Amino acid sequence: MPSSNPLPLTVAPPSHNSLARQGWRRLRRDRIGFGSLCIVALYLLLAMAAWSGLLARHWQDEVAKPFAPPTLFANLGPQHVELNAADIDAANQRRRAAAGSDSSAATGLDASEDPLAADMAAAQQQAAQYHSEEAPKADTLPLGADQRGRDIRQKVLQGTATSLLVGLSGALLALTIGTVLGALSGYFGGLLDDLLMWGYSVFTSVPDMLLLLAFAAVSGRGIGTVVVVMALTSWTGSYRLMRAEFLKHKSREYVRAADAIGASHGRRMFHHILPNVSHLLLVQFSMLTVALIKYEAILSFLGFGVGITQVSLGAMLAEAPAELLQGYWWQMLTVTVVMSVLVTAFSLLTDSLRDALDPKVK
Amino acid sequence: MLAFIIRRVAQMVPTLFGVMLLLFVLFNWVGGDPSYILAGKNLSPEALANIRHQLGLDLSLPQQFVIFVKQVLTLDFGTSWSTQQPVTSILHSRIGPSLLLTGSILLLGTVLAVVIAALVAYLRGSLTDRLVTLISTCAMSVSGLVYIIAGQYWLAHKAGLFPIMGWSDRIAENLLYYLPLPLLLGVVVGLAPDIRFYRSCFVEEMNHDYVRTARAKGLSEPVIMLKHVLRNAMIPVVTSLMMSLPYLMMGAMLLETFFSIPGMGKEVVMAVDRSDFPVIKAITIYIALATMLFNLLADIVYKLIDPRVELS
Amino acid sequence: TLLPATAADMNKVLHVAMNAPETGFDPAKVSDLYSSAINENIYDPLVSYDYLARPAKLVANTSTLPSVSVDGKVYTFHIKPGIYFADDAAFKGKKRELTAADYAYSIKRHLDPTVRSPWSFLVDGRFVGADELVKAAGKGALNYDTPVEGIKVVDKYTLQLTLTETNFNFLSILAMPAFGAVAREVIEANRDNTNAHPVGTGPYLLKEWKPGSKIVLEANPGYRKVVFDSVPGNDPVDRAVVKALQGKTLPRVGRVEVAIIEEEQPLWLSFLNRQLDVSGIPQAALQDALVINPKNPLDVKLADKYARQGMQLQRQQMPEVNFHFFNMQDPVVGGDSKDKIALRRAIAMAFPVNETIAAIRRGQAVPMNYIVPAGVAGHNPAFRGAPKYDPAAANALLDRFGYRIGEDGYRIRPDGKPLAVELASGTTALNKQWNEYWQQAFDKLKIHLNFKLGKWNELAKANQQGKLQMWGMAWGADYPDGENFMQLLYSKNAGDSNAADFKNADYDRLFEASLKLPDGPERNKLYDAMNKIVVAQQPWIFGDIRVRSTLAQPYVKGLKLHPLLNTSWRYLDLQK
Amino acid sequence: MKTDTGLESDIVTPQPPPPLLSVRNLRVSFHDEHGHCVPALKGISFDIPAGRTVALVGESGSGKSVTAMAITRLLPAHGCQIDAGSEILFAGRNLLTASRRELRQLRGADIAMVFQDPMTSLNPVYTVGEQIIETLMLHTRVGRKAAYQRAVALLKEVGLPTPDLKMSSYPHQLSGGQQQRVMIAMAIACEPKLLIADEPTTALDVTIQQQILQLLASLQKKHGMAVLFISHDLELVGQFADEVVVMHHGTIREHAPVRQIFEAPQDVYTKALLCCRPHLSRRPARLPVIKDFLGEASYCEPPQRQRGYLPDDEVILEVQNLSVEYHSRHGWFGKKHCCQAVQDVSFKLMRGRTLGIVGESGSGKTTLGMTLMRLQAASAGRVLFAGHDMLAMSPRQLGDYKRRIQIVFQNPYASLNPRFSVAQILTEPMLLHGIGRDRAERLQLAGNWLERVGLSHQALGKYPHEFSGGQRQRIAIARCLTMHPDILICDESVSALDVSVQAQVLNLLQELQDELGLSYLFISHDLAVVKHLSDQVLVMQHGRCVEQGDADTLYAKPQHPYTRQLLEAIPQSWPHNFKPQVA
Ligand SMILES: Nc1ncnc2c1ncn2[C@@H]1O[C@H](COP(=O)(O)OP(=O)(O)OP(=O)(O)O)[C@@H](O)[C@H]1O
Ligand SMILES: Nc1ncnc2c1ncn2[C@@H]1O[C@H](COP(=O)(O)OP(=O)(O)OP(=O)(O)O)[C@@H](O)[C@H]1O
Ligand SMILES: [Mg+2]
Ligand SMILES: [Mg+2]
Repeated sequence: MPSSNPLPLTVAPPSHNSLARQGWRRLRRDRIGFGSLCIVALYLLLAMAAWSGLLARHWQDEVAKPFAPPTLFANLGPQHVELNAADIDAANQRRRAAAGSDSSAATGLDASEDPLAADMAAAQQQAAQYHSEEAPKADTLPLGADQRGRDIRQKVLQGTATSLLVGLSGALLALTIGTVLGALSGYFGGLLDDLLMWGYSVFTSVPDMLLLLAFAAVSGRGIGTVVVVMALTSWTGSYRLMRAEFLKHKSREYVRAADAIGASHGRRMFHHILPNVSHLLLVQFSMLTVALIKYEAILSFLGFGVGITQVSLGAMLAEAPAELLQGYWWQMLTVTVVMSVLVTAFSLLTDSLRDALDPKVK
Repeated sequence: MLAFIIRRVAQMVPTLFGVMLLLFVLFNWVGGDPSYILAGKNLSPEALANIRHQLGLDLSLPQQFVIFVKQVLTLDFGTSWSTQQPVTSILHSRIGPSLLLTGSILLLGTVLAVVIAALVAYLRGSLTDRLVTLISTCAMSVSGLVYIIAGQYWLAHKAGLFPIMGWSDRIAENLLYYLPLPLLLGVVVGLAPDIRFYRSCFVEEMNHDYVRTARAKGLSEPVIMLKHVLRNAMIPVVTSLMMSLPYLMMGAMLLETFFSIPGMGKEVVMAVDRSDFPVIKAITIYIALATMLFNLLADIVYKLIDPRVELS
Repeated sequence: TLLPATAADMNKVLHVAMNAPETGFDPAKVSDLYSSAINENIYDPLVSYDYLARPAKLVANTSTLPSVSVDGKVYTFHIKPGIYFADDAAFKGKKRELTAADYAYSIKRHLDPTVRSPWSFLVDGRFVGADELVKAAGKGALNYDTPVEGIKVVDKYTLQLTLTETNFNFLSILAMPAFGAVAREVIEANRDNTNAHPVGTGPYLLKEWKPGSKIVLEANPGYRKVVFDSVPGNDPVDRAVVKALQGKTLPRVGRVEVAIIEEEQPLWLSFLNRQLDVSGIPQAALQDALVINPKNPLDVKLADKYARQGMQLQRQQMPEVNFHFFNMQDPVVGGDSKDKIALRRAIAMAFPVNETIAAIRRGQAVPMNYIVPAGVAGHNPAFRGAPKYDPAAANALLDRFGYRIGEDGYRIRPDGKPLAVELASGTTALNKQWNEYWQQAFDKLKIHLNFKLGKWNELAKANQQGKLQMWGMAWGADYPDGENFMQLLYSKNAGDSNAADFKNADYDRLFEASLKLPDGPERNKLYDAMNKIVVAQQPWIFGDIRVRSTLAQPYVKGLKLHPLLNTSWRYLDLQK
Repeated sequence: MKTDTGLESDIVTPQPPPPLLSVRNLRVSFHDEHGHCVPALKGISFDIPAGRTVALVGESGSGKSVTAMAITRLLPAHGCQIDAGSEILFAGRNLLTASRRELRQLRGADIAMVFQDPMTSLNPVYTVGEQIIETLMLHTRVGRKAAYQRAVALLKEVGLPTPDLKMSSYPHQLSGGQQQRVMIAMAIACEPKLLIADEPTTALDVTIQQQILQLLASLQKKHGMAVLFISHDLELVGQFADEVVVMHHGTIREHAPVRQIFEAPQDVYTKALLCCRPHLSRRPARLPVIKDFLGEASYCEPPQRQRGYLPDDEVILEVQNLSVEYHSRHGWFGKKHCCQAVQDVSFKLMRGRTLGIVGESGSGKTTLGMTLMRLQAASAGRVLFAGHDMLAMSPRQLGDYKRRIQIVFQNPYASLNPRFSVAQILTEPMLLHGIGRDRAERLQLAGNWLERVGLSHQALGKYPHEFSGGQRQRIAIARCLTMHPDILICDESVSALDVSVQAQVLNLLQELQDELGLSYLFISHDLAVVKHLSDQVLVMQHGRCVEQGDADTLYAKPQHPYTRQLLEAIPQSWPHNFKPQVA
């Protein structure tokens, strides 16, 4: 039998029929899964637009009256008269006038008593350059406004972007921690495994609530903290999963085969085994993302949310109890709908991914 | 079996030690200084120093840790720093409501979820199945917070079906009067994901060969489902149940807050808020112990369900 | 006995709520409002306030009003005989009469290092000879049996207190729930959990306590006969109270159930569903409950739907001030050079107090303009301490002092270093609302603002270590005297109640002078001068003073809000 | 269906018994993921007369199991379609149109089935007794007590020792053979008229295989039931069946009494099946494969090959007193377990020769192989590779030796990383050992090796799951070859393969040895295969080497009783095997 082949090899692209490819094809065929993927992708696109400032950059602008209702349901609001600063000021002036005091002075100090008197007077003169025209405020907005008259449309866009960012990066971090530790633990076993298992059981035994409060206390507030807190309290699930998987795979024949051809431990762990558990990781990732998006809502409610220059779905939801009590239902409804669609799509996508990537199901 | 239990209990010691270490580090690092709370309006350095002395906070860290170890060994955590109540009696009064609330949520939720999941798994592929799955998926995508807020607002206030909040000392009154709404909400929050998960467990079991064997014997579908599939599917169910126990605390905390239920979740938050270390210590240690015991229990339950499990 | 000795109807249960957890019921150990509210009903201070009189008026309680020596230093109290403590195991089945020694003991407990009373600052160094006693105790327990000149039990019913210096507020201090009488036997028998074991002579006793969740009080069957006796003013509420209570024995209601409800929604809904009888209106419900005149927000009516049910609305401006302070020792925001004052002033000018009153307080607050709030002796309604809201001028002012706008669009310090201010804050949803306004104010000034969020005690610690730059505070009157407020900026209280670390020699001098004067025009003049210093130096940004709205169900009788008493439970009656 | 051959008249069956089951024109098709219809059965017809055994043989995927499932109506509900024109008549009743209720009454009572894989077919959480009692109580309306007694009797009947104890055992507590017996006991519990046994012996050891077949035969005699016996092993069938149906790609190639199949097979495919398997009696230089028969030219057997070590052979690997222990401990406080997997084994392997290792399951064969690869630590002994002790080498020194000794694992699919393309699989070892200058060259080499093992280089871009078992095995071999090893350890390399594929792989191994001078350590439990390929054979039992010697000598005159026992268990029911005619 001739063993040499003088013809140049035409090697087909290696990925032409990989499992990922197959998974993708299966996913394409799964109508619900593909639909969910489109929705998730759309959300991601919007989020990306919001991160990059293409969309909803001015979400903090107060473009409408406080609690301006949604345009279509303007009559379904509680119809409270909203107060404003000018009226409050006027009322106070009147009250003081009635009390017989003079209200003309800027501070109630004589010029002689104020070290800044001259500067204050001069500043009044120079203030003109800083006066800005207030844009007229809208009475209604398509999705209504929040307490400060911010457009809920913009806010929810920005909020979705933040929540997605938090969810995705939190999941990524948790998964990374869980995977690395789980891989080490499951692959090497022995003392290292004992040690990591010990850490794991300690972590799972301490109530989440406490870890959460503790971590939040050290690391200040903001997106970074939320992500870290969430990752630190939710890596355990991935750890367990990955440990079991690596334990299972390390004695599989293909890993032994890799050993036989002289592959190092690291290569076996991350080059050989990791791709084989990657479908689980993907599923775990999307599950974690969903969980963390919901978790963020609870964190925000407990006061561990993002900072005030940021907004997340959870932060919006945290405003819901007070608003609902006053009859302002639109923010809560918007957030609930936006979040449900996202989470539902994500969960359905997870289901489909699970099926599509499972090598057993063909 | 007994040897197994003894061994597992022995293994708890290092874990418990780890929990203590973690807790101790956490508290001393981020726990906040309780003396500032106890000092009230009087923040003079002498007053603060005095309080720290009274609490034993001026001892060295190793000394404090030794005291902690002693407390854990005797399970006597002294008195709360903020309320001066014996910690034991605080926990005593908190544990009942917590157990009643989370226990009933767990029980009802699990039973409902298993029954519904088994049903839809049996009907898999049908319209009912797809509908239930879709509804569960949508339902689980709504934040638990929304359920609680909206449930209290509409069901209790607007519809007047339940009391707004409250708790009594009589179990019967709680069960019949105060518990139903928080229970309902708690179950609703947890039900949807459970149904989805359990359904997939059932469906997976139903693809196994032994189901085919059962059919070949001529068994009817309900018998196959209830006798053969259910027991096998219970294994992941038990795992998820045991795994969900610690998480329940967080969920229950919101319920406790909104329905004024004097449970553990609220106590933790309050204790952390007040840097009340004895209470934090006690609760954490008890929860850690409970978690470990539940894990042990889970293993024993596995053994009962699945004879293949080796208790080792 | 089969029949309760009290007039209280044991079948009447008053349901009320508090919106934060209490800590305990040892008057020498707790300082929070919520515990004090309960203690007020369990213990009897020597003197107390009249229910209806406004401004608040001290009246005899367990003792007669004291006779005071000419120099204002020696107070002699005559305890009324025949007042008994509620039964307790520590009394071994005997009736235990209230005596002068009990008050002496109760006051000394605030000095005891082992008790670590949060109120010790009110008594420290105040009584002749007490300092030596405290010193002798060191870190250990106080020897209560050592006679102290300043706290003298003259006879069974006579207590003589001798002050080291004249103090015109001393009687108001003694009216605080913290100075209610406890029995030594009880305290000693329950040394480890005095907080959980309150035994007093007051109208109620603690029946049940679930910390942070539920407190049940029951009428004290051994309570002395107290017949309602208060003179109505012009207020129609007064007349209604008198009509309901005149000649009746107090307390009226046999059982008070206090729920701790921290969330606004359950609190308000419970009230609406009549699970609560009396409740403050939570902020979120203000607009639902009240019809607020937008042109004059303090002019409110009860919303029709509730008025029709016969609910009663009562309102009262709180004896409190809400303000933000600067850390006066901070290198960026502190100091008394002009540019530093300008920075503080500009920040104060940029903060929209009126807007927050409109949006957050729903109009139910007035701007703060004087360190002493209305309703407290020494207040000057004519003084205008808050600079006018004028962010444009504030910007111009900053320009004038060299806070230039740098390349990134934010201001830098005159010396060219970057400028960023850190504001400490809590983490609640309400804190967040406030912070949004702060952000807005700083954005308008083009100054970087960072928030330092944390638990109260962490921030307090940081502040004491001088690590904070700005923080918001509220101070409620412990007693209705301006001194309680003016001391907040006294340099000797720096690091303690003087959270701003404000140290101004002129202010100190004036404050010390004011201590020697009773309330009156002369002292007011000093207060005005001190306020002017504060306005000029701007260690504080004046915030607002809340107007509290309380609702009661139609069947609740006898309710009138009191500025200093925390509760009016003993006066309430339910006529369902 | 009777085929009209001369042999037919030999059998004295004046009145053929009426068919109990007749399958008529059965067409079954599956929907693949694209929604296309893939036919699995293309219209097959056969009868099973009452009291007789019909065997269904054919290579893997030929549709045997589908036929069985179609008869019991246990085909999956989704994605499977039975043609409307098909008929399965059981005692005159068409099963394909029977209601669920009727089916339930038939299943277990009249038609019983023994499934291919007993471990997954028994419910793991119920005791064996419970599962048998369940069937009994369902169909025979006896009380629990009576059912229990009957179940014990059944277990005894199928030859389980201590049936009382076994009643309360769980499936996992039984060995594979015992589980299979339980399945059989369950199947015959209600004395069915038809027993369908789907590959009841594939997963089992030769010795147990024999026991099960004898059991089935005796049971059939006793209960007089008809049996549909499914297998891919013609020889096995020869021992047991009355008639044989040979299937290929969903069609029936031949249906004849067993004797005719063996003595005068008509169909080329049948002939091929009979020839592909190595035989103890012959050792052709190259085994015939099915293609040889299906092609135009008729097959002629190549000359026989001589085996055995020659005195001047060079020793390439010498193992001296090798022992391996497994230590295991459960948890931190658990007890230590020690398992002597290999004890004191010594042998020599010559260059260009094959050493076969046989022994029952668990005798330590795999462990031995792993230890030689240093995939498993030895507890004692020496492994001299070209004179150097491999066990004493540091990992650095080992590097090159590791390349020179390679292993082909038992399960070809499991040993190939499913996420790697063939190109990756083949180039990785070269990358690790610095063979080839760059990727292009390595790909070129990989392509060459693929062609060498009989695959086209198009396969480089594909993934393991896209290949058949035999092809995967070739890829695994190619991977080893890329490293130019001197020694190849083949651990049960052909056990999982179809007879025809098995022949292909064995041929390949032989060719490679001839060409490259490889030395093989050939591990298998299949004695015929070992004999075919080995020069020397080593017999292992309980981790010890019980006998060692030249292949022919050892097979002809086994010394150790264990070796004898092994050799006796080989199915030899049809001693006058069909021999391909020499053209
Ligand atoms: N559930 C199924 N879905 C799709 N195709 C199937 C299914 N079951 C069997 N097939 C196809 O039907 C054909 C026949 O399969 P069958 O299981 O009957 O083979 P077999 O002869 O029993 O093989 P083996 O010896 O491996 O058991 C195969 O091509 C297989 O791919
Ligand atoms: N990782 C392990 N830990 C502990 N014991 C093991 C391990 N692997 C194998 N054994 C034990 O070592 C002995 C030999 O096992 P080995 O796999 O070498 O047998 P084998 O002859 O290859 O069997 P088979 O024919 O079933 O493949 C068996 O008793 C087995 O139980
Ligand atoms: Mg088959
Ligand atoms: Mg093996």
